[in-house]
Amino acid sequence: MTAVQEGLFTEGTDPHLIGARCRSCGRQHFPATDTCPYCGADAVDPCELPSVGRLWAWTAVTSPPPGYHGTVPYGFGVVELGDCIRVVTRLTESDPASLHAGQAMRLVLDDVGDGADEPLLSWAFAPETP
Amino acid sequence: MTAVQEGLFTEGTDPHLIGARCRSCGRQHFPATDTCPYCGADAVDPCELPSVGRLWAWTAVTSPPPGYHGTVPYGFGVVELGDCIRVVTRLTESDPASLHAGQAMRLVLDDVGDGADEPLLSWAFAPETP
Amino acid sequence: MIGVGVAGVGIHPFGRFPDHTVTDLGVDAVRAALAEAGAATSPQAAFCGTAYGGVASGHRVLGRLGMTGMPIIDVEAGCASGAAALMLAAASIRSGQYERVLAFGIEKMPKGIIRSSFFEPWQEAAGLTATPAYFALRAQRLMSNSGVTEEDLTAVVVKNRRHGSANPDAMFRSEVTAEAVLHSRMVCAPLRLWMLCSPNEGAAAVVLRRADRDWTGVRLRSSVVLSHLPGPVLSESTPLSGSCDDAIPSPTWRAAQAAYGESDLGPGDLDLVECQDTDAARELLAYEELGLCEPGCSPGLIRDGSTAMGGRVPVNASGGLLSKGEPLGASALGQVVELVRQLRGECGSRQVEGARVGLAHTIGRGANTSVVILTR
Amino acid sequence: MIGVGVAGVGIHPFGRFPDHTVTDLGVDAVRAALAEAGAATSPQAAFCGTAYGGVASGHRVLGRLGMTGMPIIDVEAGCASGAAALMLAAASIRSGQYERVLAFGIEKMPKGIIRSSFFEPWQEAAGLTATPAYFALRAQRLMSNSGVTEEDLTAVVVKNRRHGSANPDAMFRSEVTAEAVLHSRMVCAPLRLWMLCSPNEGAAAVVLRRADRDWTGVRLRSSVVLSHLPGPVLSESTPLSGSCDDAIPSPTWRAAQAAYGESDLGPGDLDLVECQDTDAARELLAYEELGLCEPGCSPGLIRDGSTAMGGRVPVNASGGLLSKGEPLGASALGQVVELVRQLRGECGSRQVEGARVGLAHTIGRGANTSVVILTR
Ligand SMILES: [Zn+2]
Ligand SMILES: [Zn+2]
Repeated sequence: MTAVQEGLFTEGTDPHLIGARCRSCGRQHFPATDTCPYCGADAVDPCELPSVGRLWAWTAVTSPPPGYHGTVPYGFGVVELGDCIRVVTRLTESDPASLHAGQAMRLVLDDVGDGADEPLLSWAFAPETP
Repeated sequence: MTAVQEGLFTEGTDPHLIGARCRSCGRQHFPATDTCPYCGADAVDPCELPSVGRLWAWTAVTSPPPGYHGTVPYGFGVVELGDCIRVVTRLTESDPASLHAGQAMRLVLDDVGDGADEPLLSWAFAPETP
Repeated sequence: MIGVGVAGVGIHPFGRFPDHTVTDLGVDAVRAALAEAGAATSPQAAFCGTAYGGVASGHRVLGRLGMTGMPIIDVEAGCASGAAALMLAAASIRSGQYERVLAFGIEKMPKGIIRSSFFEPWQEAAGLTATPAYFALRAQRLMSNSGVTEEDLTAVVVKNRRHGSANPDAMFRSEVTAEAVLHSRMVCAPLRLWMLCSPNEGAAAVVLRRADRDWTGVRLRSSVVLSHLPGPVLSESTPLSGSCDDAIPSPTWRAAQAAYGESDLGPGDLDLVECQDTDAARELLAYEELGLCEPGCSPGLIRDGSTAMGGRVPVNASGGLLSKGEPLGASALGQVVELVRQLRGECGSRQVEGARVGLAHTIGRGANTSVVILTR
Repeated sequence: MIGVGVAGVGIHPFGRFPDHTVTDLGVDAVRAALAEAGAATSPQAAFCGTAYGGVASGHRVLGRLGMTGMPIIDVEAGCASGAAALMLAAASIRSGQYERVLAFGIEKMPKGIIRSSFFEPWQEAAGLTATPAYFALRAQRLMSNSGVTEEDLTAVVVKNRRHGSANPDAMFRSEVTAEAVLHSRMVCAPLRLWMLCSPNEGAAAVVLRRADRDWTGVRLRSSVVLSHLPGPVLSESTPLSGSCDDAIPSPTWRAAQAAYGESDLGPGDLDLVECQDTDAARELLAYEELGLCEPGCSPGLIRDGSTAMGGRVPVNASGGLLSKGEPLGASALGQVVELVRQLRGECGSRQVEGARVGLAHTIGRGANTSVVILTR
């Protein structure tokens, strides 16, 4: 298993996205960069984002965009994590009608590879099973 | 034999480059376009350029530039045709030391293909044999 | 304050032209604009907007016309590239630097699949670069915030295709029915194929000149280009995260406010608008961001016909991008060409009667938003 | 007349940085320039020069720094891209539109063989696109017109590499001997490998501000970008034909004349020059075009040491492109950063003593020529 990019998420049974929090303005961003995209400060600390959040917007992608070799259709949306960050994400649910606003969603890691080569690990959010 | 591009030269025993002469300012250009690159007029008449000229500048290309599949080294230079146009051209002579300023040069057509596929015809100038 | 007038406009129809280079398209549009402007308005500088034209795009066009020797600057601002060229051209006249300046935009999409250099390769591999999906998320938010329905999205397409059927420079010149739109393929819910515009090819050119009090032609009253503020997750800057603060103003709203301020005009003064309808929801969102209606009220304008031909403020009388297609670098100046012709009363069966004030809006990758206001 | 001052400069070293994106390089250079300028000089607009940076290059850099929300315009003018950004930034201050503007340039060559979008595919197939061959033809003409010898070409390389050995931001920081240059591989006669500069990667940034009479820092006195006149067959516009009229002025000559006129300065006032040494002959030609000597007299300046450190007018004290390499979009602003540091007296062992007036020159595809004059 290789990650689609280093430094995006922790692995294991309870994975987390790795963002960063600005020491100057306190705001969080993802993926972590070494400067704050809100205030430009260069003192930012990596932080794990909450692994559960609320669904804020969603759709499904029906044709593979260039450079993507995983399966289609796939769910795509925005999830709110905590009270101050919204993250763009694939969704494990690809039927928009099965999702609703504010729905609880949990981070999972899954394979976006072409099925032939070694699995390529990326993140998605899945409806939280009650 | 296919030409590297349509409309650049006439074929046959005495080939000529096909330029254009502006009806407005009288200047010639090559390759022929439908506007005059000197004055912008759109009334230009195709014309055959002289097939013999004088060498004005020359060098040799030792590594194939991207997209060129012919042989290297090859001669490269500028030839003056008549009294008002200088044309950039390959030269059949690839040893710069064998050429001299003002030398008489004659247009030839030769192959710039990769030797495997059908010949690809382009123009060059060769030292005029006395 | 030095005024800026439009001395001439030209356009190469938008569409697909496999036998012509991007330079060919540009030569056509520029020649037409120069012909309208007349020999006395020969430009002293040129700005060329293009996203995919490549190195020295502007020079290749002007070289064919014997018009080099002046400053020729290529500018890129995504779909707003042409507007950025116009903004720089206008600024150089307002500042007194030049009296006559050419702005043009050209585009021909590269062959094969376009992989935007905007994204990193890993973002592609992770499935995060499907452009229509971002449009769809924005559409969904608009539906939930403003009560936009699938019928409203469809009505935008039907309206713009009807308008476009009268525009000889558009790529699609046939009307469509609501039923046909609703039966077109679902690309990314709620957006169906016919609700999305197509990238294509074309060119547009505008010759600007210093306009003193006696100038009776069309005037460029404001020409604003702005980028986004950090925060909104569905901004066209496509960040992978954003804040939960919904009060951060959009770049379109900010650019419109700046343009209204510069021109001393407001949304109530507009006789027509050309806006960014890359998808049907994007047009409705523009109604709100440009102040054509209160926030949350865009469905009213499409339902009561306010933005259709004959309505209070026809939007996309040209047919919009949904009819014309979108040649990135040429798109914004194509809108300006339309407005100029409308303000001059040259638009025949798609003429907005008595049009005196027009606004053009684009938003593209960056994000770059442009708002241009023209008056007669 | 509003004056333009340099409030801050920053540079990312030029070289090859496989672990950094072009955005990373830009962030470094921009941060450094902003830090010098100080918080009170936060820019109101930004111009980003790049040839290969791709869509929204400037936004990607400024987005990382939370500096979007203003107009951000990407400009392309080949190797003069950074100078075009500077010219637009300066014009927007001179016109009173803004008081503080950022100009930066970034470049990272795409992986693999670069196929310039400047040429048509058939020109490639016909063997007409070998860039060093055009340089070689121009070099040969200069040799025959001005009596430049192979030793003179070699001397330019030896001089610039010696200068560059003192520049921590250069890619090549070792001196070379004339013998080694003369034994390097013949690329296109008369040009050998070490006589040609290498395309590479880097970034440079300049914060400009309105400078009233009390401004004591470096001033930008002129910033000209011009394209070529039709005719010369060996112009950097690389036409396939040209006229036999040798009297048509080159764009460098015209840009220099315009810059001298704007600044009320002449070649005799210059304390140092950074010029386009994409190949060794190009530097010698610049001596003539910039008026450092009479036409035909360039060999004299290299032979008598006039343009070496300690001479009358040191040229390429930074080491030039022959030492630094050439990151297209960043190249011209890299020259400006060097001049600013020289005029401030910050250059340590490569300091040109008492430098008060400097000129930077680039010429790139288009052709675009830039001439920038700075004073202290
Ligand atoms: Zn911060
Ligand atoms: Zn002519």
